[in-house]
Amino acid sequence: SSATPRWSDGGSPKWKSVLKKARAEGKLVLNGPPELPSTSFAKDFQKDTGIKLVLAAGESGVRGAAMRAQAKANKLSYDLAVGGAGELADMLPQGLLRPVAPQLMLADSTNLLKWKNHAIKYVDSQNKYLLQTTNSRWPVVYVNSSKVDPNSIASWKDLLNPKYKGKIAAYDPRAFAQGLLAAIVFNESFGTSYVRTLYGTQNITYSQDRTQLANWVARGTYDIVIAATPGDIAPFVKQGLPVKPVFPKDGPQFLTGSSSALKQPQNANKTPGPHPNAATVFINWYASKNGQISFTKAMHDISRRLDVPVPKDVPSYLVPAKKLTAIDTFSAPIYGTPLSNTRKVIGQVVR
Amino acid sequence: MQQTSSTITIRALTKRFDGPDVTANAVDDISFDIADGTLVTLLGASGCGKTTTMRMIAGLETPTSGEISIDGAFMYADGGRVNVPVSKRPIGIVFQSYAIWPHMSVFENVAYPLRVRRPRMSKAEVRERTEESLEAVGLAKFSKRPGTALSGGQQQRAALARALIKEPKVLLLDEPLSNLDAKLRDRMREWIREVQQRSGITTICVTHDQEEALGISDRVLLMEDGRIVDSGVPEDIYRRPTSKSAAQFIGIANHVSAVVRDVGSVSALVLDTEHGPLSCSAPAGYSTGEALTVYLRPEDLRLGRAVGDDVAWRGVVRSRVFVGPCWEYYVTMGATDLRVRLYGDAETFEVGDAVHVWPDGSKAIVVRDEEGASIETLAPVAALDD
Amino acid sequence: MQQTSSTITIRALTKRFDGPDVTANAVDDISFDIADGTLVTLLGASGCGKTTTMRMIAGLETPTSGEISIDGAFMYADGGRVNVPVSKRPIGIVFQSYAIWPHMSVFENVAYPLRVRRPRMSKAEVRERTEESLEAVGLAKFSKRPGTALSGGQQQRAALARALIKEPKVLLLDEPLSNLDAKLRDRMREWIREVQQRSGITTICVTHDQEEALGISDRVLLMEDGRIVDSGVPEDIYRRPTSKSAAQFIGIANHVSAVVRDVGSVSALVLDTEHGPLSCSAPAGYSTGEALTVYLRPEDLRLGRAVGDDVAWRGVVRSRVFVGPCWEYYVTMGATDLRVRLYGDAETFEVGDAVHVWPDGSKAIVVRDEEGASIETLAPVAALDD
Amino acid sequence: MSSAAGRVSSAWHARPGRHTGAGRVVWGIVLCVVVGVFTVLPAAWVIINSFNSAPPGDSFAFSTDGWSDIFSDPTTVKSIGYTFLLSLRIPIAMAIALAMTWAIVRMDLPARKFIERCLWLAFFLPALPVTLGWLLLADPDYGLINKLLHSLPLLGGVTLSITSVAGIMWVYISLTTVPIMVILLSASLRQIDASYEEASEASGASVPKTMRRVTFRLLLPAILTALVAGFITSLEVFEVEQILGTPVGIRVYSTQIFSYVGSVPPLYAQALALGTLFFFVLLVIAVAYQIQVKRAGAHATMTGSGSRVARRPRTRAAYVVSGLMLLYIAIGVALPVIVLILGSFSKLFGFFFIDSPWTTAHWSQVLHSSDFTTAARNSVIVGLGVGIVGTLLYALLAWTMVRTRIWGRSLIGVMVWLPWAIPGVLAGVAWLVIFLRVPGLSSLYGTLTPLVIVLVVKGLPLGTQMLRTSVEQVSEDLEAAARASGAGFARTFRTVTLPLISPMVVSVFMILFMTSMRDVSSVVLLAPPETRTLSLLMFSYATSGQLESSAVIGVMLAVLAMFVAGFASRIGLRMNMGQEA
Ligand SMILES: Nc1ncnc2c1ncn2[C@@H]1O[C@H](COP(=O)(O)OP(=O)(O)OP(=O)(O)O)[C@@H](O)[C@H]1O
Ligand SMILES: Nc1ncnc2c1ncn2[C@@H]1O[C@H](COP(=O)(O)OP(=O)(O)OP(=O)(O)O)[C@@H](O)[C@H]1O
Ligand SMILES: [Mg+2]
Ligand SMILES: [Mg+2]
Repeated sequence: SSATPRWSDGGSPKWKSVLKKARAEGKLVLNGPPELPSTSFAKDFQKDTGIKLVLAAGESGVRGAAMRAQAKANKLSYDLAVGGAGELADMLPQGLLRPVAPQLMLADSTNLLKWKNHAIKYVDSQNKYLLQTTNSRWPVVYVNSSKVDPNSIASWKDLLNPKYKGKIAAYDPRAFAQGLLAAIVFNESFGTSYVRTLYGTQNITYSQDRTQLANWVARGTYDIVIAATPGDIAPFVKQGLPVKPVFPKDGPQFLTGSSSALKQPQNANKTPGPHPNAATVFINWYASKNGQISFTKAMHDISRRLDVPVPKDVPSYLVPAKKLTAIDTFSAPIYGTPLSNTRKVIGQVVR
Repeated sequence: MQQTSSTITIRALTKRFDGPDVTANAVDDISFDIADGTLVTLLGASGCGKTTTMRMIAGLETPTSGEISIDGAFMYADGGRVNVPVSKRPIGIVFQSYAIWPHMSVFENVAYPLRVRRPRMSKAEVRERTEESLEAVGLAKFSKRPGTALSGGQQQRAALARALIKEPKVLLLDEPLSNLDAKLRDRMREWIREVQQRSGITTICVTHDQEEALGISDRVLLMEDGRIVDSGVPEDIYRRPTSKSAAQFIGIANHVSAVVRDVGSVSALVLDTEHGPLSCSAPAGYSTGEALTVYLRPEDLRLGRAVGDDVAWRGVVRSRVFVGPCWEYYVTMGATDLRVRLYGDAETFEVGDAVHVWPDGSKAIVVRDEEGASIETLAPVAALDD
Repeated sequence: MQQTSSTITIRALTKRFDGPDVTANAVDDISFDIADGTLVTLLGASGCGKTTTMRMIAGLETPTSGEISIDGAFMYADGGRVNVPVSKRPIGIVFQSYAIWPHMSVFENVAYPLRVRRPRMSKAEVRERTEESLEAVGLAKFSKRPGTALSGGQQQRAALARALIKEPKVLLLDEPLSNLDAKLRDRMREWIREVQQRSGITTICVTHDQEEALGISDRVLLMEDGRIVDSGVPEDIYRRPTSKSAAQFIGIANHVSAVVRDVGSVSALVLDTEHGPLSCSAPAGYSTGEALTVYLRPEDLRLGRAVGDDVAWRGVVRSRVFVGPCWEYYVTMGATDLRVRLYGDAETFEVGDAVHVWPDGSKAIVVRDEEGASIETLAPVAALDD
Repeated sequence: MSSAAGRVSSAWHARPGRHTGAGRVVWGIVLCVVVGVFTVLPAAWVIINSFNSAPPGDSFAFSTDGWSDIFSDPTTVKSIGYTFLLSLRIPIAMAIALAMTWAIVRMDLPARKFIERCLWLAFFLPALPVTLGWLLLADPDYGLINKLLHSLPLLGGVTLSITSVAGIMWVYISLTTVPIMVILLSASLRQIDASYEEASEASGASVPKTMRRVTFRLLLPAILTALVAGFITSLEVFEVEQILGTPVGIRVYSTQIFSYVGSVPPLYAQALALGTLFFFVLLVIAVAYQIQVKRAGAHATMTGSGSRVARRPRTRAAYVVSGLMLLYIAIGVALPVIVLILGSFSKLFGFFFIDSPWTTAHWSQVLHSSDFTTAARNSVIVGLGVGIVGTLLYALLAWTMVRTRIWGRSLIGVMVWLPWAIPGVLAGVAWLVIFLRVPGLSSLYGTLTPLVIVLVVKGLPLGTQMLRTSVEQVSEDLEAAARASGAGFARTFRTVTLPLISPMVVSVFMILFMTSMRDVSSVVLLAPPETRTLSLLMFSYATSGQLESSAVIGVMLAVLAMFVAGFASRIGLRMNMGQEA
């Protein structure tokens, strides 16, 4: 409530009035990934805006279900959500999201030059609902290097080698999460027969527990894991355990927005959550340099903003290589036919 | 209610339990009144329905039918449409199973009725009265023990103290002294009497101890198989039971079949009994040749050395038992035994001695042989109030 | 073991409970022997340690110290190093709280000891013997009822049947007849006696009923405050108690202070009592001027109309109670009351009558005033076997 | 003396109007409706929506896809098989629990208190880190125990595999099933007058025979309740299977439901169809239970005449038994506790052999985080609130079922189980929809009330049934004596009934306290979004890969619970001085 903080220098009068109203609202409820509460993310936001950020962390699936049900009953208690792009498949078509893009109003946030490829990226095809602020190369496959030489997997086809039968674990592709994304990518890039062979004949063990997957590969319970989360692998690598990503040369690289997609739910009657002005402020802060520094630090991710440095502990292999063909898993088309095709195959082979 | 002076009025009270092997009503259509401030004893064989009657009066058992009123107000009537809850009935009760609370100390057990009383009683007064009570039952030195870390008799006394402490309008005592020794029993009996008379409590007491029943009560109700078969002041019941079972229950161990030989004047009878002749007094109305039974108390027979005498009955001492104030002899008289008690300085006999038995005709109780008649003639409502 | 003929040998048995307000040992260093096949009664005031003693013999309570052996084999000794489990002790027990199992029928309750017996008993035999037992205690018609759907006295009889059915070597009866009426009590007593003698069972019985204690037992042990203060055959105990408390407990309600006026021949004393003169017999060794207490039973006093007579004591009838075979009078003699029982045809008196009291000097019990001495002289081991 | 001890007597609680025909029916219907709203409603929602292809909240679209899908899915059938196979742990645990309970209550065991405390502690331990701990100890490849076994000369060939049916059973048995059964059964056994057993032994029955024919028969209502409760929860849980069973292909029925719900969009129809199957299994069990309980009969085992809970003297057997139990505790409780504590101090949970594995960083991070104190406070508030309110309500309901003769008591007896008829995940969603949609209830949404209501309802089955068996054990005369002393219903209930059943009251309270503190999904769904509890924190740490911090909170939770347990049992003891300290 003192002087206007530096990050929002040069805000319009409209911004100022929004900020004022937002401060009157006092707080903001964000449905975010479970990592955030134990970081300084909320504190950073409050320092910059004077608004309290309530992080409603917990089982993200359950939170999501709660958020959807509340919205349908016009009893939304969340203002914003940050995470994956699953809403593309349900809340967006159901009209339960409100556009984020029009609410970006600070010069700094909207300055396209500050963003990678000189574009602010939205996941949805209308370019306004799901704001994606980070981008990284996704190592779909990690191996335990004391069991498997990372270099021995030069081709994606190597995963089909019968010697890995029973030695692969994967994030459950039946759940709507990174496991399914990986399957979609496989299906799109290498065709249905690849997916059928990999998931149908390699005796893969599935889990929906991220920690468990990381643990498995670190211990060598399984030699190979598919669709683990880099953030979960990092601590093991840091302690010197032999976990290595593999990037076979014969396919595209996979890009991901991790958990950076920001979206604003709204009630079925089109009213927003309880703190709409604070939400606007957060959207702008999130897209600002300060916001991105804070977020990428908290999530060990790589921002799409060019003026935000890559956090020190982020492994270099996550930085997308410049000139490789890539499939962006954070794009609307993926959630259309590719999704339903893959599900069908997965539904047939994974039991 | 016909009698407003009576505290407890029972009408046609019946209780039937459900369950296997239940063939009769536990309490069967009983009616009686108890006058204000009196102590009435329920006497009767084990399982005759005493406890059930008391529990119905207390409201702990729901009657199958009948009416109960206390002090002119219905407690139970109309098949349950009137049914005053236990806590609202003006009663105190000692359970046959003492129902001492194991989670409270002896003191707390006894103080409880005072503590729940409305209007509140001051702490100091509760303490004082409880201590007084504990003193009276001889438990003062155990007051801090858990209620169940007491001997049987001590628990019974605690239960008694608890029932008496609030000086209720009606006191129900179910064998309150059964586990106490003679000395304590005397003391407790006196205490009950004292509290009862001081506060004019109407009391119903169940006991198996005849001496107690006779010594303590204003009236005695004799029950049998769920019914009331006799009632009266103690001495009457003892001296003039009106039925065979009453006679037997009241401790008259000897019965002798007889035929009237001669009807004398002033209702004196001369009988031929199975053991020998007997002259006795009896109500008028007997005629020569009639068959009857003579009841004789053990203490109304005397023994003598068998020497020729045609009036005395002859027998042989089969066994004898020392029971304190007297010796009890079992004298074999042909097929049956007679039981004889000799008090005081009477000569003693040895097993095997041939003896004469001298019945005291004036104390003999004569009952006609169509047994049960005397029960029938009992009025359905036995008004007991003075 | 010194005496091999005795079934039960108790040595220096002591039990102390823990807990608040415990100031003394519940059982305090008692020792006794009980001969094979005899029935011994434990008599004593409420809370004196009878139940505790029985429970220790049964193995249900662990002694604080002491030894117990049955039939020459240690049941408990060496501070617990020898401690035969309850189920291995050859006992049957009736609990003061009957402990009838609520989940079994009356039949199952009684049949239980036979059913758990090894070697197995045939079903038919179990049935037959159980039915016999139920018949004996008068519960045959309730055999299918749940064990607790019985009246108090019926439960007590079931407990008795259960304890007796396996005809154990040692039978422990804790007030087995307290809730039964006189008639049933007689019948049960006879039955116990019969089974006991038929199978030579050694029995310890606790009772508060003096008449029962005297009538049924071969020996009586008198307990007080956890100790055994007297023992002997019933008549001895009754007629010649050896201590003040024994005298009081045995129902001798009257005690009179006196001074020896004259020592006659053949241990006859002439006393000056607080109420008047008294001649009585007493053990030798008293000297003139000695202070002592005279105990007099109510039935050893007689009453007469007060007419000038210097030997008789004078008093006034304060109250009287009818107790069946006799009237009990409370006669005020200055500061204290005397209790007098008049049996038989004695003249009756009314409250307020001035009376003479005639003590029967030959029955008076004389105890020296340094009280407790007589307890000290009791041998620590009171050998009771015949 | 205790003639009327345990007299099977008719109701004396004859309040006017309540006892008579009409009153009984009216009160019965009122109570049935109240209980029904909170038990039948969610169950009905589940059944109806198993035929709904639209997501919850949308308008109903009839379809049988859910049902046909689950039956065409072979894994479902297999998972049902595994579920029932794993539920065999319940009778096994019951046998162990009965033996332990008897020894704890009836023997003068050395270290008996310690053993009891450890069982409580086991129940308070968080499942996730402990299960991972077991993995460290007994994984067939890298488990420490196996390494040890392999290094021993004679046992070289033996491998203990925790990732097996037996391993999963062991974790459940040692962690929850046995402790909870001992906690409940010992409360019940403490209310059985020792004289019944004494009478049996004096009749010549050996101790085991006495247990079988008397003790356990009198304990039967409690045993039945614990069995049924154990069985139903065994169908519902899956955390341990998830961790230990996944690598070896052991999937249970509730994992299946979980993954249906976890899909996007969630496959509710399929999940609910499975849930409905579960519901019918439970309904059959509940009805069978009700019939059995009726047949077993209610026995007042705590009478008004010198109920003593006598302990057997301390013989050599006591030391042996105590030794065995301490061994069990060392393996089943101490080992996991040690792993948990080590885990909280390690840089990487479960990797104790890396260079410099130890750190206190997680402790300082957790304890200094601003969330921690708020979360601890919230947890305690929710735990105490639900614990106290719930226990009281269950006790009242239990009392009503036992002591009054209102209409529909059997119906209530069955309905009371229903909150467990729906697997947790589904129940949460059902409640969410109910609280968002049902007029009247919806105004409560956004406060803590729905959470409290749901947690109280969740505890209803176990709490009510166990307290019911407890009330049955108390002889009516003990309450009657209070009524006859002039105490009204409330006073009698407070000063006599509750203290007499205080061991069970304390047990039920603690179980409720702990399950409420532990709850995650109801908090997420029903509490305001800013509500933080320790479990939620623990869960967040765990799902974001910070197992060490989650272990820190696990330790704190257990410490907190032990503290509350100590406090609760002290209060219980103060209420009931007859109970030994
Ligand atoms: N659990 C206990 N804790 C403390 N003291 C006890 C306990 N049980 C009994 N006592 C005390 O021990 C003494 C002896 O008790 P016991 O039950 O043996 O008496 P008793 O002779 O059988 O009496 P009664 O005739 O009243 O049954 C009593 O004073 C009693 O108060
Ligand atoms: N719950 C019950 N179910 C069936 N019958 C019962 C039940 N309770 C008592 N009875 C029966 O009712 C009758 C009366 O029982 P009650 O307890 O009133 O007897 P009582 O006169 O008190 O006997 P006691 O002197 O032995 O205590 C008995 O025959 C008894 O068997
Ligand atoms: Mg009775
Ligand atoms: Mg006793």
